[in-house]
Amino acid sequence: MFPTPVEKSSRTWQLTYQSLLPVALILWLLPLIAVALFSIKPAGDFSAGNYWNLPSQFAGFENYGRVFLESDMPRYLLNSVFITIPTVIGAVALSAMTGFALGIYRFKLNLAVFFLFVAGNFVPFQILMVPVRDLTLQMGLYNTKTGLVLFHIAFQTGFCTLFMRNFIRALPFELIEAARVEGVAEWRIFWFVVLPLMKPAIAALAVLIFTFIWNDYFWAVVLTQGIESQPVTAGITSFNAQYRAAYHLMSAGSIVAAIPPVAMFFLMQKHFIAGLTLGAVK
Amino acid sequence: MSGVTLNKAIKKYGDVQVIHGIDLEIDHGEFCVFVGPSGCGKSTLLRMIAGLEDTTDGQINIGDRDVTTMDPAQRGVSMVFQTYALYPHMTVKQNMGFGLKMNGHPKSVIEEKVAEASRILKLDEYLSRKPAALSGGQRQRVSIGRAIVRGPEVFLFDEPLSNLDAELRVEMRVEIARLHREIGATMIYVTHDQVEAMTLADKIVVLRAGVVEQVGAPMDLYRDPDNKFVAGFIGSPAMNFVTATAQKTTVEIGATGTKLKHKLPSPYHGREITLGLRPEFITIDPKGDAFTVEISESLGGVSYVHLRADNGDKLIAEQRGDVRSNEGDRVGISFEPETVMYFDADSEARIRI
Amino acid sequence: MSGVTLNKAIKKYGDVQVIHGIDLEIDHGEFCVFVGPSGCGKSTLLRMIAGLEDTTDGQINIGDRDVTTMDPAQRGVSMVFQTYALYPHMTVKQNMGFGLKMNGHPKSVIEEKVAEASRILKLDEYLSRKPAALSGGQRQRVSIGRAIVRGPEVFLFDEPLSNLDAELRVEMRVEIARLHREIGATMIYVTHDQVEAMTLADKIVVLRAGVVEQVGAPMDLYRDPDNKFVAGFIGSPAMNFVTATAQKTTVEIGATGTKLKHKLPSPYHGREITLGLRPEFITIDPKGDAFTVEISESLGGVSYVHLRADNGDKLIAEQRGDVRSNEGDRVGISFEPETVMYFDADSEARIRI
Amino acid sequence: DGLSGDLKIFLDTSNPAPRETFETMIAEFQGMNPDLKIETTIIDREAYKTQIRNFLTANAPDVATWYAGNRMLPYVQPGLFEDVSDLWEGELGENLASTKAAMTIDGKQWGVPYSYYQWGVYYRADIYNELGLTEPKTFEEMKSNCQAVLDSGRKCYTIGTKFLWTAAGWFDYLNMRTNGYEFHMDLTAGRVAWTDDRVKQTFANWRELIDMGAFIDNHTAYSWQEAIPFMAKGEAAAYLMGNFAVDAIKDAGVTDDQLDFYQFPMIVEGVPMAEEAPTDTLHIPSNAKNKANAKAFLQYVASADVQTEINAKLGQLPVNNKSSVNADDKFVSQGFEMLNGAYALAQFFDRDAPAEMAKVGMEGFQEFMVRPDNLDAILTRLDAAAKRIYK
Amino acid sequence: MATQTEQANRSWYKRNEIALTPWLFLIPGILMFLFYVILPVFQSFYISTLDWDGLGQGTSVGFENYRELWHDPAFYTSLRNNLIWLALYLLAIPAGLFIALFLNQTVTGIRLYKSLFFFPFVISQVVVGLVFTWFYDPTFGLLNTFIGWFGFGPINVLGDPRYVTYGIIAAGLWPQTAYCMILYLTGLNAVDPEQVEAARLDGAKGWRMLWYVIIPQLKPATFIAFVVTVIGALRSFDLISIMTNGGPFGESRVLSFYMFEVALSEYGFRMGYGAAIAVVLFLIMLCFITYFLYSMYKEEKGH
Ligand SMILES: Nc1ncnc2c1ncn2[C@@H]1O[C@H](COP(=O)(O)OP(=O)(O)OP(=O)(O)O)[C@@H](O)[C@H]1O
Ligand SMILES: Nc1ncnc2c1ncn2[C@@H]1O[C@H](COP(=O)(O)OP(=O)(O)OP(=O)(O)O)[C@@H](O)[C@H]1O
Ligand SMILES: [Mg+2]
Ligand SMILES: [Mg+2]
Repeated sequence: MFPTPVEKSSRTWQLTYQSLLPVALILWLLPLIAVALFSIKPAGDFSAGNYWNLPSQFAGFENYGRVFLESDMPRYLLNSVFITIPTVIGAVALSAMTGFALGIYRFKLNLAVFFLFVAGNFVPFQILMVPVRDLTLQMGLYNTKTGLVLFHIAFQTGFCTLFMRNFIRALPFELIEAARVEGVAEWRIFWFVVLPLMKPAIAALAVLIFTFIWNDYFWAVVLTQGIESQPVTAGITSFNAQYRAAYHLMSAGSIVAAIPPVAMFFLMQKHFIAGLTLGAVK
Repeated sequence: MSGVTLNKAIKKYGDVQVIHGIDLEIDHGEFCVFVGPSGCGKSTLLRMIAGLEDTTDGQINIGDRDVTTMDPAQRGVSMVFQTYALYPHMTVKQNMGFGLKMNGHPKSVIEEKVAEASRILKLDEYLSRKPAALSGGQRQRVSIGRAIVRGPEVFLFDEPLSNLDAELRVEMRVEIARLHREIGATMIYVTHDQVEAMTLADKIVVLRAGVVEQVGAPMDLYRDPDNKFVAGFIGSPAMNFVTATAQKTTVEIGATGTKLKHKLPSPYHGREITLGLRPEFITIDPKGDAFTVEISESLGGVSYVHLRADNGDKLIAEQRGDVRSNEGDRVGISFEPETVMYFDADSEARIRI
Repeated sequence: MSGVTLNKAIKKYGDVQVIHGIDLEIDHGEFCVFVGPSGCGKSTLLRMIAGLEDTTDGQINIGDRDVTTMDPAQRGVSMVFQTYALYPHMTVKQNMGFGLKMNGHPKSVIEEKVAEASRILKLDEYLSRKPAALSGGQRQRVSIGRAIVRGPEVFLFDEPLSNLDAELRVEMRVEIARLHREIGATMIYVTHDQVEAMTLADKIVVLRAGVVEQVGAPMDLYRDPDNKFVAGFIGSPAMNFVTATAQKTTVEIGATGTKLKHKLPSPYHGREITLGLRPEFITIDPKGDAFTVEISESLGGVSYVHLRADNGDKLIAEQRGDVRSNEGDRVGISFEPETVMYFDADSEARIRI
Repeated sequence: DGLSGDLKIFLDTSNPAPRETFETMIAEFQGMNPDLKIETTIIDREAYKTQIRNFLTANAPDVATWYAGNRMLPYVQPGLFEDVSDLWEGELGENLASTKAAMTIDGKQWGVPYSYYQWGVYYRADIYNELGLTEPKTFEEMKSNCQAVLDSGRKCYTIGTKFLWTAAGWFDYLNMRTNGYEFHMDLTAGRVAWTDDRVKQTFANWRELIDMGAFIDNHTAYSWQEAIPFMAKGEAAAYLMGNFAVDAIKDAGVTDDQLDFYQFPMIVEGVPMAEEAPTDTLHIPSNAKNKANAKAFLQYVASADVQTEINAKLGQLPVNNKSSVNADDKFVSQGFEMLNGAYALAQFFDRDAPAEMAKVGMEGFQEFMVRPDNLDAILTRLDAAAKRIYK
Repeated sequence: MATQTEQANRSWYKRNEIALTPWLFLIPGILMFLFYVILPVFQSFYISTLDWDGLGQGTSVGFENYRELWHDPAFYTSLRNNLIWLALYLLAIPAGLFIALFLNQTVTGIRLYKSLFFFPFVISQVVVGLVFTWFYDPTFGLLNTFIGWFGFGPINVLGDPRYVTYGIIAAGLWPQTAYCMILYLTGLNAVDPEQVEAARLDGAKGWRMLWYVIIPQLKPATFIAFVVTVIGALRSFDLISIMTNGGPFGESRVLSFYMFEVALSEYGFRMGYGAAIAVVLFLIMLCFITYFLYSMYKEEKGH
């Protein structure tokens, strides 16, 4: 319960703690476990009112099969990929540059520009909704993945710049000075010295942005519609509308939609957490 | 010929002036050390020479080129940083060759120069390691190697050894001395370590608050400081300062009433002055009673005896061997009159006799 | 009466034993210093006394209470940490009063004790500042103040001065010595600084790898070390060790061929032993030629001359005054035979004569 | 020879049965025009309603589904729907005559209908039989039936008001039966104040049912589909719904014998019986790129055979009077009959009233169903909104 | 002479390299950001003075939208709910701290536990909303099944205007607590063990150790947790949209949802009115933005 390590406490408390952990976890994840359970139940269980008992039979293959084979979910998933990946690349690239400029150089407007990015990042994005939607319409990018990607890149640049700049700030400035003394051009300093050192930051930011964008719903609804460009978050709602009250399918669909960011988190956990805390904390 | 000449060099940060018009001449091949208290502008001055800080006013020449507004890269200087500033993602070899590569030198030339430098610094074994896999001393050697590779006319060091532990520091100090002998390039070295300054320098520049207090060979500064600041700064433990009064032909020490037969310039007659006396020149006289022993710190071969006179003046005397004074003892002191120095009590300037 | 007694104290981290059964008695009011190389277990031992680490086996008494399993807060000890460990969000006053507050002392008592401690440590001006607004020395004073306020029987210090710069270190060292005199409490002090150990300690405990090598008063350890480790560890610059061969009634120094009229115990006759000679006892003889001067470092009042014999043995000699030896000179050495010590070449134990 | 080029169709027929129907029909159209590149997008019905404005302006399809009546107005006025009056000239116009009024604004037609359907009360015949109840003809019978159902431990009506519009079905019927079709139309057109006593009478009637506990609990938490299981499980006996619900109800496990249908009973004697019959329509956006193809498609959908075929599958009624009604489907044939005998047809609250008013109004209905005591506040609010919206 | 030509030979870019480079690096980012974020903020201010349905030209109506807002009960409902959100969402901070303290141990498998506890944050709010909708379902939801065992319920959380906002906030607290937990776990890692030891010697234990020593050291983590929680609370949209669509009868609306509803939903397309709501939301947020920036500014100056 405390910064006193359990190892140093009494045996009984150690045992209590060890057994409390899984109980707490199950309680904490109960809603999720329920959904996972739903997703492997046959439809009959629901009409029979068997919501919370064990599945009468394992219907996981069937349910997930229908999600993948009979619905538009694969298409939405693909859209999500095509929205998320370019956004991650774009936002990271842009912010690596802005972060470099703001982290390394001293110039008059440095702090002002930096705060502009930070403030923009804090803005409740609803205020952007009407103009951005209009802008996207005028550019003919409404209901395109490109339109969504462009906006995401621009908006995420605020957060990413905050993150990158603080990271670069923490690099030893002597490295840049050493390179300058050696006659390395500024852009080469960026490319050969700073960028390689930013690898951890880039990894952290990439996973973080990946989850943010993957999970975005608001902008997906504002800037896209329909199967050709909507990501899976929006897709799941139409999927659900289609299978309203078919809890087993809705559950399976939700789980499918949730898996990529969850997988990303597990694979890149270290970077992910570094991203959350580093970006924000500094 | 690639000495370094500073001509009324001035540096301001905004409205704050940190370097107040420094004139300095460093000869080709000379080993010049900047010392001074923290914040006095040592690093700033070095970085101005390197071109990492703009020079607000005045002129800096390297050899016969005016480099005041030049890019760091074009000045023909290499710099070694306190924190080594090695590129962590490159191997030792790449670190050393990076500058050459970026300036478009052919591979074979780079190879050759890196090999040469690593031979000088005994780094051959480590060429393919990354900095993280090196010890502190090895890292510092690599960073020196990186400086050598470019074959600069002037080497700049900013407290290169202060991140090493005591033992390594001694070792690397000897290494740098050897390197200077071997390469013969001009070297400018910033430190706040007494020992480094005394042992490495051909010429020491003592800075205070952005002003040069004195320039000279180490032993010259020790023996013949221009003012109280330099006298107190060079030598360890620091010189003792006590009050004294100048008479026509004598100087009377306040603490003991002793009269020294020194004739100070007439303006001082009758005035209070500061008398400087190095701990190592004081002998404790158990028969005297002008001082109380406050504390006596014995380090084995040598003891430092802290003395306090009744007028409040304090002295430290260095005592050889294991004669130990006890706290509270009343003692006197003796010293050779010629080891004494006099300073103006206000301006702190040396009063030469 | 609140001395500290350790009785076969043992500490294991998992399977790794870091403290190997230490017996130690520290008297009431004594200033005891733990020294030893890094990682030898100084901090661990101190923290076991504080109660911050469990004692795996053995017993720790403070005064006549067995505190082995007590909570840190109940042992009547205060600790001063290397990093000060001040609470950054509290003012100086709150920092110092925190312990009392936690133990439910009334406000007035706290006020009074804090005032007393800040008077002793000259902190009155800073009472309402936060630690961030203090200099390193002031912070360390606050952390000592925090220790004082609780009026402990035993003070524990873990390298309290190692984060300060040289000048401040000297000042604070004197301050701590004064404090000990003033308060008279038992103090246990961990350091790896020679000078601190020698000047502060009533009793030095030399540790190596979790084992006590020798316990004694500073000058006793300096003059009469039990083994090569202690001899080399105490004294600065460190004792020189050269090879020598014991004969029936003499000892022949390998480097010079000099024979000393010392009669070592018979088992050593004809065997190689180690001879220890402190730098401060060596006089350089310009007429000799057994050694080459490798480098001579002059620090003003004293020079360290690095000598190398033809058989590879190295020596450092301390030279007073400004007689300077030049690199490459051939010189001899002289010393008083009674300043020499002998050690078993294998066990490193002292061979007393 | 057939058409060539592209044809982009947006549909809101996202429920499984309509979806399949349209997919089949479009496939047939494709078969007739092998060179035509048809691209069909089916959008969730609820989402479609919010998206139509976007795509009409931004990336308009060639054909889009929508609804007749006032519901077209926001797109007709800014010129987002193409005038298709030419389609209505000639025979097709005559065949579709019954809905011509609903498709006309400013004397022009803006789309073609493909289907309409009746609303009515679908009930569990087996439960009624068990309790010895018959289809009510009057409100009194309706209430006494309800009491019997309640006494048997069931709820009379299931409903899911999460998406609001289901409550509007109740309001429409109660209001039309209490105050008549004309009054209802005046109200939705903003010609009568919501604070009018006649409106209050409608709510008073509604309240009788609410106070009896006729509706299932917690209906605010459900969509219309989620309300079905209550009926399927026999926890509720009836459902006021459009005919499209039949499929879903059967899917939930109610057999054809268990399910029956009656017309919403009379409340005030002498008030002529008007019915809800929302018409689903197809339109050509004015920004469409292949209008010729689109018109051909509209013509195809409106044709008698196709109407027959798709409405048979949809379980709804064809608009083309040359089409035939699926006589095997008792709900369709009963409904057809009912609508033929109707005094007038209403589109539905959210199609008759302007969108903003519909939203505020339906929110009010939902609130009323939960907190009948708030009625005055609700009506005042609606009135204020109406004053702003109809200004 | 030699130096003269050397100077001249350097290109203009070369001479100004240090001054120019940052701007070259900044341009793409700044342009994108200005174009998509900064300008739209001001555009929104402008649009809020229009009567505009999103098509064609709007007509300027001055402050009419704001005047209407002043009299709009739905606006006050949203505003009230926003305040409730703000206040209750902050519970994620102590809750996160509590879980972090609970998990801040080194037993086997704790890393896996920590990641599993973090799970809810990685999942899309859309899914969270759905999951909680079922959790709250009055007929079969776990919540009602659970309280049914104690003879209560069923509670129609999402259908009852009294509970609906709290129900949604509870769903939102789930991922947000996970977020705060991670922040605190990292914060706890950075707690200076020597300070804890000093406090142990000072006799601080348990609750008092937490309050006087640990929590003050977690200040940076608390600050971030506060920032992200406030932003999260004011941006809340997904959950409401998924769980209740603002209902029942608009009782669970917040400003961000209401503006979406007014501007883009089926019955909306009043862009000016929507923008006016957004402006109000922005002004609320501005208080916090100012505070955040001020804190950051102090921090920057401190370096
Ligand atoms: N970027 C800057 N802006 C403003 N003042 C500065 C800046 N850099 C240094 N200074 C000031 O210039 C003075 C000289 O600093 P400098 O770093 O040269 O001192 P130093 O002698 O190297 O000290 P140290 O021994 O601590 O390294 C100091 O007072 C410092 O505060
Ligand atoms: N928590 C721990 N787990 C395992 N081993 C430890 C732990 N703490 C210390 N040690 C080991 O115990 C030994 C003694 O450590 P200790 O910190 O007491 O050394 P020290 O003498 O204080 O060194 P220093 O002078 O560097 O502070 C070291 O070898 C160290 O690696
Ligand atoms: Mg410096
Ligand atoms: Mg230690």
